[in-house]
Amino acid sequence: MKKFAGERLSSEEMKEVTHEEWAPAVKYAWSCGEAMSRFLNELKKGKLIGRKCHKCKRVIFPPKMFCEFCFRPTDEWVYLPDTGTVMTYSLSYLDKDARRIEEPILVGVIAIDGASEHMGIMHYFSEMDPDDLDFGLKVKAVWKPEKEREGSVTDIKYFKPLEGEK
Amino acid sequence: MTRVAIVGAGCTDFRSITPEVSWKEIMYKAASRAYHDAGVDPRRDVNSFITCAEDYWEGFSIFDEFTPDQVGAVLRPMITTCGDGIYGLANAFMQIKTGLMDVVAVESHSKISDLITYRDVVLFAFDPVYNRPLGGHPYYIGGLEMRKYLQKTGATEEDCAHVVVKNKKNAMKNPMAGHEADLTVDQVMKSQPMFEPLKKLDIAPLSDGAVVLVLACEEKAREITDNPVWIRGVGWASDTCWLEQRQWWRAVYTEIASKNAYKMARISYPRKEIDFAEVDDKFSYKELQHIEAAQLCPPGQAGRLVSEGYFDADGAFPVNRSGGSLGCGNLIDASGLQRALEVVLQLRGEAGSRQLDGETGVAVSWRGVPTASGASIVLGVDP
Amino acid sequence: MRHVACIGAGMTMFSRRLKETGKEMCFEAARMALDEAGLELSDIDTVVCGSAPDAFDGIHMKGENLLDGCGGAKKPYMRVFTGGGTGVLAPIAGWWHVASGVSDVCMVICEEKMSSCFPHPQSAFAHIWDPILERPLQPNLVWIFAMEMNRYMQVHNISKEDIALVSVKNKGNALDHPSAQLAAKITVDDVLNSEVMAWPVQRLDISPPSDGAAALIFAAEDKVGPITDNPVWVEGVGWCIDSTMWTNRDLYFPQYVARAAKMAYRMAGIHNPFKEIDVAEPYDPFDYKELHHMEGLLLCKKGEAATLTKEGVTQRDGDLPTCPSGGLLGVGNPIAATMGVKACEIYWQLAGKAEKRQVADARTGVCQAWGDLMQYSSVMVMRS
Amino acid sequence: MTFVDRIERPEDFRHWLGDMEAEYVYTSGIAGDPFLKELKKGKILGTKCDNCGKVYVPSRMYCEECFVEITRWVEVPNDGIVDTYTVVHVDRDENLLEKPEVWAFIRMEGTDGGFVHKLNVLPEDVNIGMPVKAVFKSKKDREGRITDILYFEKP
Repeated sequence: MKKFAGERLSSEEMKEVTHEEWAPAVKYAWSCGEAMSRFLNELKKGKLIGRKCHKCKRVIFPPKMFCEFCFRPTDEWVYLPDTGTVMTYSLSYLDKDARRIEEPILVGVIAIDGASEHMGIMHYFSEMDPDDLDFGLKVKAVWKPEKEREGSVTDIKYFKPLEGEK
Repeated sequence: MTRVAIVGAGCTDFRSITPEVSWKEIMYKAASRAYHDAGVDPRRDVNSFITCAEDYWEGFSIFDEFTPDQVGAVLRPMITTCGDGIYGLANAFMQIKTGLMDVVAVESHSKISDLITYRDVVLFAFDPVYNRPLGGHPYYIGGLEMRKYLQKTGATEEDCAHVVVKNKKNAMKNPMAGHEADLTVDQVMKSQPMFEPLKKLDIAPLSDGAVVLVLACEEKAREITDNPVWIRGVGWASDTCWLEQRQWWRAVYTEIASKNAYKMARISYPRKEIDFAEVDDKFSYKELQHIEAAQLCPPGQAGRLVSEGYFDADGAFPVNRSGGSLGCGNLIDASGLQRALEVVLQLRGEAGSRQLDGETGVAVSWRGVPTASGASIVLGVDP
Repeated sequence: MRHVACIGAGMTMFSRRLKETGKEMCFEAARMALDEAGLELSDIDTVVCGSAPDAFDGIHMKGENLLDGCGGAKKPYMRVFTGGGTGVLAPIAGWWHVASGVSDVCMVICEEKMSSCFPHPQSAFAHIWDPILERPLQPNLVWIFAMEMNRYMQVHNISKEDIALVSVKNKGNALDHPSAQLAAKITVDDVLNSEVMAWPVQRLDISPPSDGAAALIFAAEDKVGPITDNPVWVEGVGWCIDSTMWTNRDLYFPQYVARAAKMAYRMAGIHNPFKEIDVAEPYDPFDYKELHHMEGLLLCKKGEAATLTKEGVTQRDGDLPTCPSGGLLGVGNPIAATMGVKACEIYWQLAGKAEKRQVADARTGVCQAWGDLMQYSSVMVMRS
Repeated sequence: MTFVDRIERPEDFRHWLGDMEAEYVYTSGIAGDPFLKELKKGKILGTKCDNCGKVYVPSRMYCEECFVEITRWVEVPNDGIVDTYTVVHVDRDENLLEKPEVWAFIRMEGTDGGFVHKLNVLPEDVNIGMPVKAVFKSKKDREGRITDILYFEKP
C-alpha cells in the first residue's frame, strides 16, 4: 500500500465512474417546548421576551427554562424592548445557496437592551448605508405587519439604525 | 487503578410523544434528577460530560453543539459518543480509570417523536451502493434475522411471542413504562405480519425519554453515596457491517462484548454468578439471541426456556423485569442506558413492586437495524 | 494513569474529490500507519473512529458503515464526534482507551468524505444552525466566521494584511506535504484581491472542503519496547465546550480553547507554553483562526499573534514554528481527518519523520482542533 | 418539578417544521467501480484475498480480517443458495403491499459473500437452502447499479 494514497477525481469524472445518487426524506417537527413556544407566541404579538435567573441575576435572551451557568430553573419571564446594540457584523456577498450577489446581505449579532451583557440574536440589517454598519451601533427592530406575523424570528424583517443615530 | 461506581441516576418517563418539552428540556429534566439523586452540583462537582447521540435522530448536522447547556457542561470537558448509552458508560469508565476525571455524567435520550420520516432515516444508514438502492422498509433485516434464528435454534414464533407477553406484562409494574399491556401469546401470533416471521407486536414501539447516570471514582463514590453500584466490567464490540458477511442468526457483537465484560469482572460462569439481566429487545427474537450470546443460557435453548417461564419475574433467571423496549418503548440509542438504569435501580433496592433480589446484573444493548454493534456492562453491589 | 505513546501514523491524499469510498480511505490511512509501526491488525485490540457530520458522507450512523475499513470488525469499536474538534478529540479518546488500562494498543482513524454532499458541502452546513432561531434566516456558514474575524480584528486593531500572512505561510508550507490539495506560492496581495465572500473573509482566507482519512496508533508504555525505539509520548490532553448560544459571548477571545489548553498543560507540566513548546499545530480553517488559536493556546498574549507572524517567529525556522505541515489552509480541510495535519504531524515532527517539513530538534509539540458553533476545542501535548 | 413556570394550555405548545435534506452522489470506490461495470455486462465479480483465500461478493479492496489490500479478481457464477428470507407485507410508509414481496440473503456458490435481494418466487415455495439464479434487466436497461439484477429465481 503506497503512502499518502488516494485517487483524485475531477467534478466531471465524479459522474463518469459508477455511482449512486440519493436524496433522503428527512423531515422533522421539533417540539419547541416551554421556552421557545412562549418566545414564538410573543414574537407573533410583536414582543421580545427573555427569562431571568435570580441567582446569577442574568436576563437570558433568547429565553431558556434553565440557567446554564447556575444549572437551576430560571425564575421569571421578562419582556424586553425591540432595540439593541450591534456586537459584530458582516456583509455577505453570497446568498443562501452560495451564489454571488452584488448587493451584500447585511447580517450581524444584536445584543438586546434590557437583557444581560452580550445576550443577543443574529439578524439582518437594512434601511441603511452598509458603510454605517459598525460595532456599537444602536438599532431597532422593524416588524412585519401584525396580520403577516406567524410567530417566527422572521416576524422581524430586519434591524435598522435607531433615529438620531446616523 | 481506581474502581468506578454509578452514584446517581435520573430519567424522565418513557412516552410515545412528549410535545411539552423540547430536546433541551427533556435532557435537562433527566440531568437535574440524576444530579439531585447523587446530591452533586454539576457546575462544581462533575468533571466531564458525555452525550450519546446521532445527528439524524436529532435533526442537526452537528448535534454536539446543542448539548452542553442542558446538562451543565458549559465551559467544561464534554464529548458526544456516536453509540448506544452503554458506549457512553464505557467512555466515562475509561476517563475515570485514567485518573484524569473523578466524576463523569453520561446522558442519552430519544426525542424520536420529533422525527417524521423515521424509516427513511433508518434506510439512510444502509450501504448506499449495495443495499440502499433496493429501497423498501428497512426492518426487513429483522425478518431475515428472525427466520435464520428460528431455523438454526429450533425456537418457534410462539417462543418469541412469549417474550412480548412477558415484557409487556412486566411493564405493568413499571410506572415509567409507556407500552405496558396484558396480552396473550395468541394475540401476538395474530398481529399483522410485517416481515414474516416478524409481526407487528414483535417490534418494540418507538418512544421518547431521557436517562442520565452519574459515575464516580471509588474515593468520590464513597463520599457521595452509601450504596454505590459498582461497574465490575464493560465491553463493546461490532460484527462486520456488511449484510453479505454477517452471521444472521448469532449476535456476534454481544458474544464479544460480553466476553470482554465478564473477563474484566472476573466472571467465569455468567449463569451462576449473575442474578438477573436487562437485554435489548427492540425485536422479540433479539432478546433470545442476546440471552444466548451473553452466555446466560445454553446455546439455542432461550426459546424453550422463555416459554417455560425461566426468564419470568419470578423465574430462575429474570430477564427484562423493567419491561424492556417492548414494554417501556424503544428509546433508540438511549436504550442501553434504559437497560442499565433498571439494573442500577434493582441493585439499589429501589425498584419498588418490580424489586428482585440479587447482587450482580448485566445490561446488554444493540444499536438497532442495520448495525451489528452492541455493548454489555456488568454491575454489582460490591466491586 | 498508564503512560501512552504514539507509535505510527498514516493519512491519505486530501482532495476536493476522491474515488475511494469512506471505508476505502480509512483502510488506506490505517494500512499506512500499521506499516509505519510494523504492526498487523491482529496487534490492535481496540479501534476508535472519529468522523464529523453524517450529512457530508450522506450515511446515517456513519461510524457503523466505516467500521470494516477502520479494522473494527469483530473488535471493540467506537465513534466519537465533536464537530471540527474531532480531529484531536478522537486521538484523545484513543489515549484514554490505553491510559485507562482497558486497551494495550488502540488505533484511531478519522475520516471525512465531503464530496458525497453534492454539488457542495454547503447544503450540509445549512443544517448546523438552530432550527428556530437561525435557520429561518437562511444563513451561510461563512457568516459566523466573518463575524468572529471582524470582532477579533476590531478589538486588537489587526489589519487584513497581517492576517493574510498566515495564508501565505501555510499554503507555502504545504508545498512540502505529499497530500496537499491547495499548496501554492501566493502573496499578501493575492489574498487581499481574492473574491470577497462575507467581508472580511475572502476566498484565500479559507481552507477548502476535502475528502481524506488519517490514522494514529497508540500503545501502552509496557508494550512500546519491542515495537519502536522512537515513541512519541502523549503528555497532556484537554478538551472543552462552550454554550450553544454563540450569540451570547464576545467572540474576540476563545475562552474554551484556553480552558482546554490549561487542562493539557497542567497534565504535561508546562508553565510557559511559548518557551517550552517547540512546534505547534493550531487549527487553521481560516487564516485569522491560526492567530486566534495561538492566543487561545496561551502561546502569546492576546492580540500579539499577528506581530509574531509578521516577525517570522511562526516560520519553520522561527522560535515557534506554527503549522509547519501547511495546515488546513494548504493541505486541506476534511474536518475530522484534519488529524493528519494536526496530531499526526506533531507525531511525525517529534519522531523526526517530517522529511522536508522537519522542524529542527523539536522535543515538545502541541496540536489543537476546534469546532461546532465556534464553541469546542481539543488540545493534545506530545513529547519525544 | 423541573421548571417553575409551565404552559397550561396544550394549544400554546408550538412545533417547528424543518428538514435535513440534501442531495448525495456516492462513488462506488476502487473495488466497486469494476464490480458494477461488469455487473452491467451481466457478470458477477468477486475479489479473493491471497492471504486467507476468502472470496468477497460484492468485491472489496481489502480483506476485512487480514487487513491487506486485495488485487485478485475472480468471476463468480450467477448461482446461489437462499441463506435466509422474509416475506415483506408493508412498504416504507407501513402501508400494506397488494402483493407481498419475498426478500432474501442469497449466498453465492463458492464465495463468502452474496446479495441481499428480492426473489421472484411465491412465498409458499421459498425455503432456506433452495438454489436460485440471478436474473438481469435487459441489456439496454442496465445502468451499472446493483438494481441491474432484477431478482433471483429458481434456475
